[in-house]
Amino acid sequence: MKNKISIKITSKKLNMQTCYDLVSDDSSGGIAFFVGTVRNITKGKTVNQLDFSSYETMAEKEMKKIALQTFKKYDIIKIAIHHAVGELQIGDIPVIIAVSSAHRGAAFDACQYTIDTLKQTVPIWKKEHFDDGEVWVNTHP
Amino acid sequence: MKNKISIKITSKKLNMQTCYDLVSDDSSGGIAFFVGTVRNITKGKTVNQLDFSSYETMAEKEMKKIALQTFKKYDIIKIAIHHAVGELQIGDIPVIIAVSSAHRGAAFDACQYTIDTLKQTVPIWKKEHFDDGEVWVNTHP
Amino acid sequence: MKIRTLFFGIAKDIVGHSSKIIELKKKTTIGQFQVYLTEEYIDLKGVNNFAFAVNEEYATSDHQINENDTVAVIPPVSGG
Amino acid sequence: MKIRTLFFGIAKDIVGHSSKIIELKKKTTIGQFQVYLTEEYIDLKGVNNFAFAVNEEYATSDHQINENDTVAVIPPVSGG
Repeated sequence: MKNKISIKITSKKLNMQTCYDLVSDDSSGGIAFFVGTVRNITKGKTVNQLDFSSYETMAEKEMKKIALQTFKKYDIIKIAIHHAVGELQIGDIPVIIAVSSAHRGAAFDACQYTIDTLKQTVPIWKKEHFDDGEVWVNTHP
Repeated sequence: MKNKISIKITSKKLNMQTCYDLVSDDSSGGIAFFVGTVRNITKGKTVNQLDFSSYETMAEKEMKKIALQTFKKYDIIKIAIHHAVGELQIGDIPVIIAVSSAHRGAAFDACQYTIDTLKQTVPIWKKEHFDDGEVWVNTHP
Repeated sequence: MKIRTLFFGIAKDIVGHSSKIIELKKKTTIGQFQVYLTEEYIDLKGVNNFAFAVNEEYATSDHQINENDTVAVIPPVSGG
Repeated sequence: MKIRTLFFGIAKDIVGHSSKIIELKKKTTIGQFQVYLTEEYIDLKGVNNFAFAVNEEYATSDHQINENDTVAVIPPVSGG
């Protein structure tokens, strides 16, 4: 299983080609990706900058759990789950998920399951900076 | 609609970053990609090289039809459908589909619909070269 | 009636041309044209059902071909 | 009983530390620990339901905390 799962939390820029190379496989029929985008407007206000922070050791464990669950649920070949932390500028990529499978339906399903679950369980937090202050996303009713 | 749809058939290498830039949008919640992979084994035989050829003008029309259908069926923001033609080496990418949407579920569904339909309707043909000959994929029972 | 005919994929390999002007004596449907082609190029019979396009749009076998139409022979596609 | 407590996200901003050793007098569950923390740091009450992890695993409110455990306060996550 070791070279079938790539988990990364990094303060460097995420790279789609790196993820492609990690999950690409001779028996793959194709690769499904989810690539996060940083919006520059939240609720009508301009976001100047974003900070992502994580409970890194636990986040990696949770990401690995998701990867293992994904292998149980779907017929996939390899998966990469990479998340950026630190200061992100507008246009930077916070998350990339890449999944290869012999059957593209399974690749799509697994990719969607992974991002949905990551957003619910992985201890990573996003703070948005505006001209008039800053907000931890999701923290207030 | 013009700057929401990018259709390309090219003999140059396809580029994920180019597709990302084309569909990335301020209001996007994320981007779903499908990236084709060239297998180096078909039915147990080693593929040395692939040739993709197309009925280019019609293929572009069919790809545009798919893009427009996708906008009708799903709540998406932008779509890119890029296909390579000519001689591809193992490791080259034959097709990239990228879809942005405010809702990632719609992006995944639209991306999957697009690749499924492309494989059925777009006049592009793949020829595989082996040590002992060559085969037009799908042409014989 | 002159028809510009395009051959792609395996059809091009079988026929030996990518394009040919074919002269038809009478009004012809795509279905009749297919019969004509498979008689002329017997190896086309070995290919899985192929489709036709008239002026870059898929056409069914009852489609009537007109003077100066461009008819394309579309073997099973395998893009993606 | 000494508990290493980690604070993340908005909890870190409210508490003013990312990590603190907290001394507990008796056996404590996560639920009781949460009550203690919200009394100590009143602003934590304004935050949407936060979760806890014990030794890097999510823990429910009836989970018993043991000596030398690392307890993390996990505000609503917002990765992806």
